[in-house]
Amino acid sequence: MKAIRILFVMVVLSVLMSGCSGVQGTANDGKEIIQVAVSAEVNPPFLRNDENNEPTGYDIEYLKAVDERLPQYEFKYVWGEEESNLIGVGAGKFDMAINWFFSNPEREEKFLYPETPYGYSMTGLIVHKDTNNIESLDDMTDKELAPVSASGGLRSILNAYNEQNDPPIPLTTVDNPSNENNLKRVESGRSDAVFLNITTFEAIQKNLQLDLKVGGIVSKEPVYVVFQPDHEELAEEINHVTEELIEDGTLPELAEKWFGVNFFDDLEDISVEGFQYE
Amino acid sequence: MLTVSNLHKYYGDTHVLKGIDIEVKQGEVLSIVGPSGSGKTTLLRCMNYLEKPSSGQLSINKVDIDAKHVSKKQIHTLRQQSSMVFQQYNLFKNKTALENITEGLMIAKKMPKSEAEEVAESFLKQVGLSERKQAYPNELSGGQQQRVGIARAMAMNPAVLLFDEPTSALDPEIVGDILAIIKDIAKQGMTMVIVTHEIEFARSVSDQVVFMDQGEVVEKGKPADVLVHPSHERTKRFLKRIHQEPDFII
Amino acid sequence: MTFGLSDWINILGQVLDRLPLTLAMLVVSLIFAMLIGIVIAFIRIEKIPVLHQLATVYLSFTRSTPLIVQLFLVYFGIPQLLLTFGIDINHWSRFVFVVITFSLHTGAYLSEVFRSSYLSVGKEQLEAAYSVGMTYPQALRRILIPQAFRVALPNVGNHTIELLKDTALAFTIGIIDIMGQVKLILGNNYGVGMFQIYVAIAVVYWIICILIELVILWIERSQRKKHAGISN
Amino acid sequence: MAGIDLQFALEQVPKILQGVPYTLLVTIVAMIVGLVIGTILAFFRIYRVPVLHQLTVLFVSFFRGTPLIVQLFVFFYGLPMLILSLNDTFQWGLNPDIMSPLVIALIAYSINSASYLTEVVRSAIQSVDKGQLEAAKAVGMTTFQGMYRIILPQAFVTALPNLGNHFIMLIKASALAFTIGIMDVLGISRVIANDGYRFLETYLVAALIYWLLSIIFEIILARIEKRARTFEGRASNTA
Repeated sequence: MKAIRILFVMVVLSVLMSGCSGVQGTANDGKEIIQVAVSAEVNPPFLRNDENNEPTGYDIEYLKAVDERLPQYEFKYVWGEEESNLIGVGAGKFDMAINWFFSNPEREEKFLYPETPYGYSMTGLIVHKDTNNIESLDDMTDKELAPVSASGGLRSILNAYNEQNDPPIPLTTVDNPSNENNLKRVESGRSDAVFLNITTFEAIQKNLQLDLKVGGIVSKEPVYVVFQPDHEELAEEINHVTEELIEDGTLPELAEKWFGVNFFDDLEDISVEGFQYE
Repeated sequence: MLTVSNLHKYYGDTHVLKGIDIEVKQGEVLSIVGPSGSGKTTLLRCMNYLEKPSSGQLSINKVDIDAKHVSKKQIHTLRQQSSMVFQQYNLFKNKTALENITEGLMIAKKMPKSEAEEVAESFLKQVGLSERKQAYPNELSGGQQQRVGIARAMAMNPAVLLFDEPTSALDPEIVGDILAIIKDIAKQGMTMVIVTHEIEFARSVSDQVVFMDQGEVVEKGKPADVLVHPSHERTKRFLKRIHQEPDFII
Repeated sequence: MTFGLSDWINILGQVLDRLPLTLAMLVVSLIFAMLIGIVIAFIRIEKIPVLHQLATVYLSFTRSTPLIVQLFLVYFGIPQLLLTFGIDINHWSRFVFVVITFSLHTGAYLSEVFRSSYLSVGKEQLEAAYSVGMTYPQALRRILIPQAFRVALPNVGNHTIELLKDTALAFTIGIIDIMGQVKLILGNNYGVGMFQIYVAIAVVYWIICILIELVILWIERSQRKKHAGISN
Repeated sequence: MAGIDLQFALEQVPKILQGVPYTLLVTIVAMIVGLVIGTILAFFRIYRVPVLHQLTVLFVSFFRGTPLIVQLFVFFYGLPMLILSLNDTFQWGLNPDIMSPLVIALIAYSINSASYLTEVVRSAIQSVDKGQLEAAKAVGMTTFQGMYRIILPQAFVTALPNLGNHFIMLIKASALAFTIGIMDVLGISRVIANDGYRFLETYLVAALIYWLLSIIFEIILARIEKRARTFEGRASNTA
């Protein structure tokens, strides 16, 4: 009798565990499917969702251009929050992830980065119109910086700065800080500066017209796609295509379209002072 | 009709039934009396296999069971030979008075619903509760609940009816009514085993009385012998105490 | 930036478009959670060796660790574990993974609800069922479960509401439920109007929760008469 | 499982443990303040105080029916907005940042916790036999004295298992405090993880710490419950 009970439990469990059949790793036309994790913390113009909740933006148009030139692959886009996506790439659930990922030595240890960045992100300190004494992170050690997220590229720059410099910048951490709220804090004098991507600031500024300006550019970060460590071939192929896309003007055109500036050409024009990664 | 032979029951190390032998003939009424803790309720519950005897043989209506090796099916068949009236009534709380009776008829006896209801109504009538048949247990008084309990047990048409102190949870003024109903059933020739504290009732209703103490049958025989002229010292002490009790209460 | 009425209607429309998905997660997870709850309660009541100990560890872990950790373990951990046995479930729909996580989580709580409500019915009811000749399965179906159901109902309602709120976590792995849609809208707005939008989504959850409470109340009322005595 | 760097995980344990005081602070404050508010609200409901009774029902329903994370955000962004608008209306000069994220978290958790505890306290008080209060009055106590000296101590024992469950729930729920910047166990885990994208390792460490905390408190609660129940034990022995 007990055996029957245990059997019953096993059957129920196995029914639970099975559920639905798996999707094949290859599509019908023989193309290999590449699972691309797309960050659900959207940040236009790099990434946003369209009215059907499909991802779009510079990131996606770049990947679509890559996909066109690699007929052996078919990219499939999967939403997920950034932390979850990175765990997923590490665990082998996704082949790659995109979300303007910055590079640093610790991360390169865990993930595979291609050589060529697919774009750049300028980070800067946004200050009140009348503030003239904040130009770099060094000016922030005795000032109040608006809350920053615990994860993401901006946080990494700040963490690295604080590790290498004394005194450190005092940080307040918030999950998904509201950019609007942060900028209004600076406008009303509750904080001295916001550490933000310049493109994000400019897009918000178009809507809100706050009494703010860019106090100083902190860094110009190359942004990358990250791969599972054992996907060297895929990374190599995509790296190659990315170079082509930059050379033949496809990516500069996209940058112009989404950002209004070709950050590939203008690289030398932008003063890259202040803190930088080794 | 019903025989118990050499029945033992242990709770862990405690020996609560020490080799009980009892025989009840067709149509006979057996009362079991004794001080509380003597094991009489346990013995009754063993007859219905609500308690599992540790060893011994049980036989009701030609269904024989040896406690040492017994299957679930045997237990089920044995249970169907008897029906129990509980001290705390134990009506199904989610069923009406009528449903409490039809439930066993439909489920265990596979009787069609209409027929079961007919049977149930006739038994409810017998215990004088026809007008409350749609009431749920919580809407009935203790006496009314016990009447349903008796009707439910009788409706199963068992070979033996078992009563477990059927009046000890009732208000004194109700006790007489319930005892009268039980007496009525006895007159119809039903085989019954009754565990009771009501000595006077046991004397008048029984064909046979068993006096138990400390897990043993001390004395058994005709009510007039056991309850009026007991031969054993323990029985005498018990009866004396019972008769004195009213002085204490008042 | 302030929103006009049409903006609000537009935002609400987008969010409500995702409501069926939230409700689907809720209902499917709840059904499986009940099955798990019944099985685990059974194992614990019957004290089935080995499974009983496993169930205790499972209950302790599920009830003491944050749900997000459990979601990650199911979404990333289990597929990797199975991969070592050569079973690839990585391509299953994410919906399946959240349903597994939520079912296991809520199932742990429900098993305790079921166990205690079963035990609350009392041995006497089972004995009464035996005495009228029923078998255990018959007693279970006709007498014990209907009574336990009534005792369990309010707690099942509470856990359903907790589950509803937990479904908001599904967006972590990219399922765009009502909460996810809110986050996407905010992302596209650069966080503009965060406070107002969060108040609005709170009201949406609140309304669903009140509807759940009404359903529970309705079931309770329809059962009340039969069972009023159980509380005595 | 492949891909998990156990050594890294182990190295992070001391760092992540530094979040335990914050986790406990949020949990314990929310428990105590929530219990005080919950008891007051429970009396509004038991005595059906007009207006306050209905408001309590509304309060409980809202805070139990909406996700905690939404409540945290509403408090985090809403309280400064409230102060700013008060400043505008009354020409006050209050500092909208007077409340640190920690204070806001404590307020939000206490109020959320109160909504759950209102029901726990109410049902516990109502489970105490009515005759107990009548007996207290019969020996000359006022209603308040009877409540305080007789009813509440008995209700506390009835409520203990639910209070314990709620406490364990709060330990886990406190992990969300991170969303508004509290460096609790989960918060520290995420910050550490970010530099090398090692979320799985730190989350596992965090999960084990939460589990351990819960087990410790379950043991403590079992002891308290055993002690609180002594009067029941003696009562049944003498019966």
